[in-house]
Amino acid sequence: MIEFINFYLVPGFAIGSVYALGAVGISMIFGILRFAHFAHGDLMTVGVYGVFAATVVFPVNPFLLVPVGMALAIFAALFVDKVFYQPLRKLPTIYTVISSFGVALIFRSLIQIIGGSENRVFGSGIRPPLILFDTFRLSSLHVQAVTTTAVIAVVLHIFLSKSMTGRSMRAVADDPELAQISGLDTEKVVRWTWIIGAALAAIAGVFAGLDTSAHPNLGWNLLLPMFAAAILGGIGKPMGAMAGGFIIGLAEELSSYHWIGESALISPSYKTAVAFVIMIALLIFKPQGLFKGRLL
Amino acid sequence: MRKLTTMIATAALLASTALVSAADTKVGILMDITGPIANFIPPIQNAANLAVKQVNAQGGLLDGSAIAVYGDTTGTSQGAVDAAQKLVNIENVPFVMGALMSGTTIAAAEAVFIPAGVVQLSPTATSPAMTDLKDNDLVYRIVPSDNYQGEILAKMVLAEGIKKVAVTFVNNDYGVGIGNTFIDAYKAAGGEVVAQAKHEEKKDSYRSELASLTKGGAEALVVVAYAGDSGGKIVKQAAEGGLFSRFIGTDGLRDDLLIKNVGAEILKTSFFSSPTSPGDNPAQGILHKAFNAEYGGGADKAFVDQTYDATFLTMLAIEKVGSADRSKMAIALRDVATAPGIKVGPGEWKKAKALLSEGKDIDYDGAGGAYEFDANGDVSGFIGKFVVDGDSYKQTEIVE
Amino acid sequence: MELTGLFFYLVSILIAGGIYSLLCLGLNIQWGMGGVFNAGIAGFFATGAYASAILTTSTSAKHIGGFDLPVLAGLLGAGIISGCVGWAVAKICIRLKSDYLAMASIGIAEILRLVIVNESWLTNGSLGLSGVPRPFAGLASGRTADIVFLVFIWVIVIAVFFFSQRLYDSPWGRSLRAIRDNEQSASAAGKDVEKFRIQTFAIGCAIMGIAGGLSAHYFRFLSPSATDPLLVTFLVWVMLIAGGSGNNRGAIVGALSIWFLWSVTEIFTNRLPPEWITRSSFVRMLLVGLLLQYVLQRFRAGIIPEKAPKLRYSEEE
Amino acid sequence: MSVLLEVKDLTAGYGGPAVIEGISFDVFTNEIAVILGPNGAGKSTVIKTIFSLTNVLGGSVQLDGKTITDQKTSKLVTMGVSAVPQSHNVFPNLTVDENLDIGTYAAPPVDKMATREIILGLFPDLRDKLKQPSGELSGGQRQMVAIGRALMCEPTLLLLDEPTAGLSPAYLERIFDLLLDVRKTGVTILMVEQNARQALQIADHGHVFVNGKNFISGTGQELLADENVRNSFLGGAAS
Repeated sequence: MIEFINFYLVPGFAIGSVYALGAVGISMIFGILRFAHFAHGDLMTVGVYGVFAATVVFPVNPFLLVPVGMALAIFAALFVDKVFYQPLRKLPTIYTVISSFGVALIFRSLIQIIGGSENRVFGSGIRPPLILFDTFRLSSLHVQAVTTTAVIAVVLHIFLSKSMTGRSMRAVADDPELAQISGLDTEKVVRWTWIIGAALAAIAGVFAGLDTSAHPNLGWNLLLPMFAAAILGGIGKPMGAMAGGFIIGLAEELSSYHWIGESALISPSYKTAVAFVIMIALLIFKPQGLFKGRLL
Repeated sequence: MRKLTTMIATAALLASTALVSAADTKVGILMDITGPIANFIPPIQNAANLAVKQVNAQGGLLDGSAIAVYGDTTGTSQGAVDAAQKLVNIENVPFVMGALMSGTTIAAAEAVFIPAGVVQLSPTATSPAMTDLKDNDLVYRIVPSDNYQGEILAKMVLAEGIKKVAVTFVNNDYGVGIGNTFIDAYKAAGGEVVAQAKHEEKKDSYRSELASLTKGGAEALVVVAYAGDSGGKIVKQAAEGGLFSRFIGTDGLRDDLLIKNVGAEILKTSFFSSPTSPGDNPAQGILHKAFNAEYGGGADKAFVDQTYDATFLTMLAIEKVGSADRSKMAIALRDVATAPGIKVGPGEWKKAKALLSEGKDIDYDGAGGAYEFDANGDVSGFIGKFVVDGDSYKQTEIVE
Repeated sequence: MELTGLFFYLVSILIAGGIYSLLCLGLNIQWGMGGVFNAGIAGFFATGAYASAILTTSTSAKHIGGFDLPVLAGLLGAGIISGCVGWAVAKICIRLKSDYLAMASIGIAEILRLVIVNESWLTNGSLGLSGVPRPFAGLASGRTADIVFLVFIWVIVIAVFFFSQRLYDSPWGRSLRAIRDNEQSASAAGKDVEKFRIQTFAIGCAIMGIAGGLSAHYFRFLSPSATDPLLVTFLVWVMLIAGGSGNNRGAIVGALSIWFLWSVTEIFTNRLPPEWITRSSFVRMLLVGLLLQYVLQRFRAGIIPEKAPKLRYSEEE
Repeated sequence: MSVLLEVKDLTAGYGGPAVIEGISFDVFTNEIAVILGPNGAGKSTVIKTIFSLTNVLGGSVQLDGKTITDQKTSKLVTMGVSAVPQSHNVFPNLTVDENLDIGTYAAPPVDKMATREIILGLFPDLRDKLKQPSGELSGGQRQMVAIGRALMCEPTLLLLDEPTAGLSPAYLERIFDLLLDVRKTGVTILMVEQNARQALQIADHGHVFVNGKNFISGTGQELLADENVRNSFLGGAAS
């Protein structure tokens, strides 16, 4: 049981919080701009490298420099939206999807040209775990990741349900045509979508980078499970995406627990497949996602 | 746009003619620069560049300079074939150093280099499948096949008195090759593998794999993976979780990055196997000193030695032939790499060039070994045992 | 740069271009004719590659098969197996709306990749299959063998092209386009929309499988690193969009021109000054990314747009 | 009576051929005007064109003497024009209260709470559903939410596209009664309707279009009495 909590449940929540923060952006972009944003993982990487560049200039705790990464990611997102995505907005979504794939290549190659492609570690040495009641071994980073994600979830929820911008965003995600007819400022909504999506992606990227190491493929490698999380939560439902992220994270980790007998239920090599099987099953049986997202 | 394209094209071609004068010789270097192993590439590329730089500083290649021409496989067979075609047909290189991954190396060899009759020397491809290629004596490598390191590692572990281990290996040609050989050899020699798990690259958490590996009370964890990817994460997460205290790794894990990542303290009792050179080989020290002087560190990264040596050997072979004649490269490579002959080592281009011009036979013994090719173009090599010493590694023993 | 070198480079571009042309033709049946959004191209490509390789290699102790069949039988098997996988996938997923279908197909491609990497009894896992034969290997040796293979590939491409043309103009193709352009009215007109879409998906996947098989025979060696799954999917989409979706000629032209651009960029980035040598590959990726944006913004209708008038429906009332 | 909206020689479409050609009519201040016609006559297109949702190919629309043909939809909302589309007219995942709130964003009313009270007074059914997602409401209630949302910005002109489509006869009557109440608050209403007879009974003016062209215009009573209109659109003789 202790083993289950320490090595399956808690890591599941930790990786889940990375997926959750990344999936929020994917879900909102999918809901509001109506395309699968393939550059979202690389947007995470952009944020991580922003933080990394800042730590070189100001050698303080990387957590204090996360705003730098967020700012860089937001700038990058708004820039590519303006230059690459906006001209394609009236065309079928496949154009924007392909364009975002190209943007992913652009982000990654720029990071590699400027930052080099080596692994970079934020801090040396292992972080001794927090030991509670002599049994629970928690990595302090995981605790930080999960609590930060929880706080963000609450703030995001308040923003989306109470503020004018938040409500407008949900309205556009619900029905873009009606939002236009209602005279909502869709461009402003689009802007905020990018700002929130990119900022959260940067935070997610930093957690992933701190947990292991930062490298140019960091975000790209996380992209597919984040998509699965966004779909699971229902398109255009940021809170659903959060839940979806945790579900995918937990499913990946828990699927290899020895539920029956001695050996892993599903070989850990198939972790990623578990996420997709869940996603596909959900798409077939409950296409709006768990939280009634919009049907495209 | 058309105008622009034409202009760029013309400018590029002009630039190329400006760079390569008639006397210069292109050296083909095929690497998996972008793609899945991009994060390992920079020091490896530096190693190749260092060799070219030293050659040019010490008299150049043939009658001019050596020019490194890179092909990027993008880490895929398809990209490897495309890049190889360009090296062979557009750049017209006489000899190709590379590629790094076994998959890309074999695909490029099968589809391009063997049909075109170009010699290929891989510094790192360890797949046993390369031994059996019908390659017309064109495909070489300077690392021992996976089978070899796996067997030696098994001996090493038993010699330490470790009778029960858990094994995890990365699910690619490198990990599976060494991992499976190790398990077979270890069991055959009386060791007990209490748990084993193949793992996927690029994941962020390996804690669940680790939890299952702890079952059975292994004395140590054998990790066949790269420090820059899953290997480093596994050691770190195992140490953080207090699951294992002793780690045994291969050359992929024996990387300064690992020490930087988890700290030397954790690795006190750990040891690593890595291809090395026989006896007290000063060549490695010389190379590492030159490398660190040039690039400010990183000489200890995986495959730096082998890549430098392969690039150096490539140029020695070209120098030996005396022209860019592709058909003579294979024999020349065997000549300059294998005994007998006057010994030359890393950085000794001037000496080698002088000897070759006098028609003397030379024998390059590199930082990573002596490189005596067998009939298949493989080397047997030596495997060294390394332990952590400060923020670097120290070789304590050599197993043949 | 000598002329024979240039010639053989051209041959290699046309071989790879031919493989991509097949993928594009397959995708064109799915998307251009049927409006089915398949984002798992790589999965079906890999399935076909492994099917053909396993069927045609000689027996091995390390994995299943080694059936030592002739290459044509291998390719046929690749088409059938990929087609069947496609059919099964379509049977489950075809009801999904376009973007969800895309996501599901990405997921399925990823699952197929994991199966290939992990099930070593079937595929020899990450160590790969070596000794995959080329067709008509006895006819020529060395580099000239590539010319034989080039002809072989293009015979298949042209055959598939005529097949697609026939399909496009057949009653089946017309119904398909009607469904693509307006699903509701087509289903109101009594077409079994779902059945049509499943058929399209399966036929497209079969063609992609043949393309995969051809690539295995070209490389002569097949390992999970044969292609980057997302990259190949993405490239094929770019090719089809650039060439003009809905048009078979456009699919081929798009495949050849985009592959050509993709390949030659490296020749230019290799001419960068020496300080850039370690970064030239990334400069190339950057260039490819930017070039793509240019194609999307300037050639959005495709180099050769669909000629047949679309079966328009009034958007009003 | 002064003219609020003047449509002159309006030709428009969706990028392809023109759907309406040379349409002209006037809407007077504080009246209910209804647009009638057979399927495919371009009725909805007229409404959409006034609201700048189509491509205008010729002619003009003037609101209070100002040309609005080239204004953006969002600008029109601030100029006092509100619209309710035929279907998908509420944000299903937003609560009723949030839906009403959305109506105020583009053109904030002077006193939001007071306007909300007036609207809830008009549609008392909505009062105890305020916290419910509007996607869970019945068709008639959704229509009320939609009209309520459109009224939240205190428009002078309300455009309705078939507000009674798909509603039960009982609800249809209620909606029409509500529209009369809405007019009492000083709003001018222009609507498209299929239920021609009932619509003409409450309408001040009716405009009939056929094949995208003007066919006949007149007061509600005139049209109800017109033989041509009766035969074509009202299902024969008046009962």
